[in-house]
Amino acid sequence: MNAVATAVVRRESLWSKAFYKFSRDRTGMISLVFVLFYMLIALGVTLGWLASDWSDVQGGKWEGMSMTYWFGTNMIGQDIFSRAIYSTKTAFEVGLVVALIATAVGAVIGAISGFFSGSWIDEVLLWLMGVLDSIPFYLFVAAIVFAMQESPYAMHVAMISTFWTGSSRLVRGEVIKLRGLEYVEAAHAIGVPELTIIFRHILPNTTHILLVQATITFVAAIKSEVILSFLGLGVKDGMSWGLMIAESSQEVMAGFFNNFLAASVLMFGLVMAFNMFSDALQDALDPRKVS
Amino acid sequence: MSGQDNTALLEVRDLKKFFPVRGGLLQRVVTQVRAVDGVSFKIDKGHTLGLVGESGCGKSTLGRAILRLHEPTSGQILVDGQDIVGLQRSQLGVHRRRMQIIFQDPFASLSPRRTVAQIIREPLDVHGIGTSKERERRVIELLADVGMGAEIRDRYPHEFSGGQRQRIGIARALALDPEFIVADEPVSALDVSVQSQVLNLIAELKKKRGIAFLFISHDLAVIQHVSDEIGVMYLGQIVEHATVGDLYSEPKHPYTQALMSAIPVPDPTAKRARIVLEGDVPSPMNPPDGCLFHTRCPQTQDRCSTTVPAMVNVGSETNPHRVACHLQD
Amino acid sequence: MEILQYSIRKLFSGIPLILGVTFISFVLMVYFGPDKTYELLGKNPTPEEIAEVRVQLGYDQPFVVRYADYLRELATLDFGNSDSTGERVDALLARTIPVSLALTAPGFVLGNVLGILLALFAAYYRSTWVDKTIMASAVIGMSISFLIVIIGFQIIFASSYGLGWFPVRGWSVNSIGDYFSYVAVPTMATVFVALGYNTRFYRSVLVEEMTRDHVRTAKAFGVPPTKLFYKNILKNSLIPIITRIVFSIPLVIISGSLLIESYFGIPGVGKITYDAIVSGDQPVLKAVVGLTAILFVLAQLLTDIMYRAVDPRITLK
Amino acid sequence: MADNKETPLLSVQNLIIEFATENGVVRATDNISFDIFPNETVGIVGESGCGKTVTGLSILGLIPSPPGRIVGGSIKFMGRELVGLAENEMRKIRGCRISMIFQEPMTALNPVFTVGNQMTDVLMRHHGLTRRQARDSAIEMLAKVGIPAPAKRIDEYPHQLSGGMRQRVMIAMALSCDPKLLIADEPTTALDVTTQAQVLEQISKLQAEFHMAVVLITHDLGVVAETCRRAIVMYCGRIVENTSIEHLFTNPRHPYAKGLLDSIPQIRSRRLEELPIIPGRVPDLLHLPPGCRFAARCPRADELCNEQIPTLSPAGTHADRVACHHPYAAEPAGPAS
Repeated sequence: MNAVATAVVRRESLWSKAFYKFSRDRTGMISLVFVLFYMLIALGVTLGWLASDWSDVQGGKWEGMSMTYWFGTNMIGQDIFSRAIYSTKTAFEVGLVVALIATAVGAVIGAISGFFSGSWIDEVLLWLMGVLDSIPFYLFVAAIVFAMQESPYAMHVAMISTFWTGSSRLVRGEVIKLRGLEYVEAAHAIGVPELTIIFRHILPNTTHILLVQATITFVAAIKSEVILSFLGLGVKDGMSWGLMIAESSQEVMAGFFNNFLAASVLMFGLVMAFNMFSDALQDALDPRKVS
Repeated sequence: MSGQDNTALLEVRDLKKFFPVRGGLLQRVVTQVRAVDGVSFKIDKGHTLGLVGESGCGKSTLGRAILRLHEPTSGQILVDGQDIVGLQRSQLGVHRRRMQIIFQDPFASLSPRRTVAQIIREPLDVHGIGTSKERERRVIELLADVGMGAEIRDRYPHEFSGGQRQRIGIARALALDPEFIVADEPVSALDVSVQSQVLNLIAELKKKRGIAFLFISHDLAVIQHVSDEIGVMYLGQIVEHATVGDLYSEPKHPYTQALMSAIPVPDPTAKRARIVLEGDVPSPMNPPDGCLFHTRCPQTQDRCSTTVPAMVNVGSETNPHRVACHLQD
Repeated sequence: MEILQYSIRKLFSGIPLILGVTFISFVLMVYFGPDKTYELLGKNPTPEEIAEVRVQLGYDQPFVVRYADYLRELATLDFGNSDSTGERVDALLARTIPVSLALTAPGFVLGNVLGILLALFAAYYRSTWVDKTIMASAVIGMSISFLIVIIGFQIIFASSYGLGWFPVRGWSVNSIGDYFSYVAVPTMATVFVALGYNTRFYRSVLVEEMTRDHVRTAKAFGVPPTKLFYKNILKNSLIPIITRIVFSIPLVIISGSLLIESYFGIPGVGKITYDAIVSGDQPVLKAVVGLTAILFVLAQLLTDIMYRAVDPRITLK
Repeated sequence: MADNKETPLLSVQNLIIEFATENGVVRATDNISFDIFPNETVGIVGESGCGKTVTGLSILGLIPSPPGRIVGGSIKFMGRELVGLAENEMRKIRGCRISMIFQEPMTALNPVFTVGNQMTDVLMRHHGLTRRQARDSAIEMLAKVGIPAPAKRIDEYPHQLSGGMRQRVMIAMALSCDPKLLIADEPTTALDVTTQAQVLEQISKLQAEFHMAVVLITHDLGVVAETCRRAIVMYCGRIVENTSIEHLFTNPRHPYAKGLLDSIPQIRSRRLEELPIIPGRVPDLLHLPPGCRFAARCPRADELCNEQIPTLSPAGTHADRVACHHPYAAEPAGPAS
């Protein structure tokens, strides 16, 4: 009984409660540390402190692991470790850009579609989502790559244009649920304009979904980037784990695995950490558990 | 009461709200749910009309239609003699300030991510009333009016119990100093020991501020305490309408009588003949012909299934008691 | 009768989707797509030659006409000849689709069946170590890129550095035995990649159903656990399960096999699509996109009809 | 109890049930003890969160676990200990010796099977009937609970029935195996008043016909007054009063019981200026006061109440038991119960 009675009375918003819950989640915190570590690497690369020598030809062909070249060198003697580290930045850049924009676009369109559900606006937006979901992804990317004259951002645009539909459908469903709640009716009764209702009363209550969805999109973007780069549809100038794997696909049959392993291990670490972080976030933000 | 002129604060004339049901090959409207089917009444300044009926009788739809939260299908809603049906949303602004609503579910009626102060201030913000300082002061006054302290200003709704949330909801409704409030089942989600607290608060507001209420409830026992007149609804129509005194002492419509006798009485020694209705409420999608109640009425006659009974006044001119039943002819 | 009437209406309502898909892909792939004029011409072409090729390719026609041509092709399923091989597109598809089906079907079925079984296990032993182990493995599985799995499995199972049990790549299937040896590694890779996602999804569906009131009622009437699972949980969760399975079919056929086929050099739809992407072979791309859209409309129809069979509350209206 | 010659059908002793929540462990029931005798109808009354539903679920071993668990105490049914009983033994009791019906008739039945399918399952399992026999028996039961055209209704799905009908189906299913004890958890709360009257009447009628005991869990004292012989009043996980209906309504001894009784909305011949209330609100189960849980809202509370938890008094002359340091006086020489 005493343990119960001494539970601290905390003054709390939903966010601080979620934060508290997250901070007590051990796997969540460990994964967060990993994610932050990767983020620091990406930042270091961006600022030119790390792996700036990724494209220099330094050693011999296919050198093994050594103190100088931790993961050996590739076919033309570039340092594999540097290239793998540099690719972290590429992954983060693609992941962040795609996750943020796709989630934001999905949120706005989903909210509008849900708020006006049953009207023609919703019909049109649903149609658009259905259309984008029905075009085979790789074809769509290829088409955009062609249409954008091989711009380095073609891949980003392609991913954003297809990934927003997932968030959008989720937000739409949630908004339809929220729209019927009495506090939204109360806002109508007070005379709050419709757009204000959507953006001040409804969307803020979907942020927990959006946050989790953004982390899921982030992972999806990283994974797609690797495959697209492998297929030759993604990163062109620069380095990415996908390009390293593409390079290695010739090498593995010859028994040289360093390129493949370096890219795989780093990528697995990041995706795994992010997946766990996303799960922990979801647990902490789950409204059924929070309220 | 003292009828200076004949314009009531609110008058509803033959109000209808139908919801279309679609079907068939081309998703055409095949039928309609007649949620509110021709309701008329008046509410004078400072008066309370209690509206009672079972779930699905259309009472909540009616309350929302009056505030134009649902667009009425037809009929008139006169506020001080001016019809507000058909007004553009932008023109509704003035009326929004005069009419407010209190909701049933204390957990769904407050936005979970906003603080108490933000919630109560919002009507003032929207209508641009007062300076920021004045609004802050007003929030504290309003909280005091509903029996809560200023210290809860920055807290979130989920930190409060159902009864306290309901008080916050009432404070929000009062922020614009409305003359008329629709109270939609405001106590039915609350525990018994808290229900009376909220009912007392509403009764006090009515007395002190002269606010008129449309008080919607499924419970005849709850509604008695706060109402001046009562309308009994069945399948989208008002079947009986009288002052509180008359209705409870002499219910005329068989449905009202059944409703009253169905309420469990907390007195084990009371032995009374209960009218237990047979069957279920018919679907508002295809209501029965004739009297809507004839399928369940214990006193039904032949003509009930064919002719619609007219609303007749069985009371006096000054103290009307209207009922729609063939037995009253 | 009811179903027939419903199907017809549903197919009609799928038309806007097909129009949308074809329109967007037409604009992107054909209108802004690569100009093939110069590839077909020799060195130093004369303006007349250029004009002639453009007429041949239909580039001289206005946008609307070219799009309408595409729709006509789709309606008649006659997409002409492939730009790169000259083979008729319908023949090409007839040759490759069976290969893709044979390649993806085992992995797709196993991935879902195993996913549901693991999910049942995890849900049944909810919050015990069984559940935790299964779910942790699922997250690990989800974190490994498809690409890495394909290459890794190829090294492990097919290369001389690993077990060397199966052919490294290709598809020369003449007997059932050939089929199994060629399909093994791709199937293992697809199952491995899909299993994590599937298990997680199915578990959450099952757990949600487990917390419903009617499950408690059934328990209160002494229903034994196996029957509870089969009767009160599995049957009630069929709607999301069906949705997931049916809607992934169109994508599995095209996108799912693209990576596998191009990596293992298997002549299926994915491979020809990939080749068409790389070479800008528009007749093939148009056919693939159009057929995928039609598949989606059919999938929608199929799920609706299956919903009706599973849940009596749903009417085909 | 000493003054009662009968042995109890159900005997609950010192039952403690705890739930793990985000913010700590909560005691849903704290040392509750009561007996249910054969053929009697007992109401367990209280407001939301008082532990009445959990008590009902614990009898059938249906506490969702985790988060809940029985920490201590015993539940004896016909002399047999139910706490810790093996699942497969418990299953033989559920739906057969003890049945339960729930608050939400809309969701309590499986939506994808017909009413008949769900009813015959119970009969086939517990009575070993064939499907045919079970079906006949189910139709008979549906007729007994007043469902018109039962032979037709049996093949309908739950969503085709109204709320009242569904609750009757639940009752028919619950009684089909002739249980000794029926636990009804807020069976009419989700229903309209006129339907509530039908269902309550049905339960009373069947209780006599089937010679079973009924535990009616409800927040509505009006329902208790009309259907029960005895009432157990709960507050914050503890029993505050356990007494006959006559005594509870004429002479409630616990201040909470009295307050609850006064604040029931009822049609009055004259309108009151102000409705009687219980001031304050129910304390949070995570932050319970050290003494009597009602002390902060109680007009009779003093120092003692704030320090010491009152225990349920032993059975008095007419089996009234109350947990209060300063109960209202019992009226002398009430009619013998």
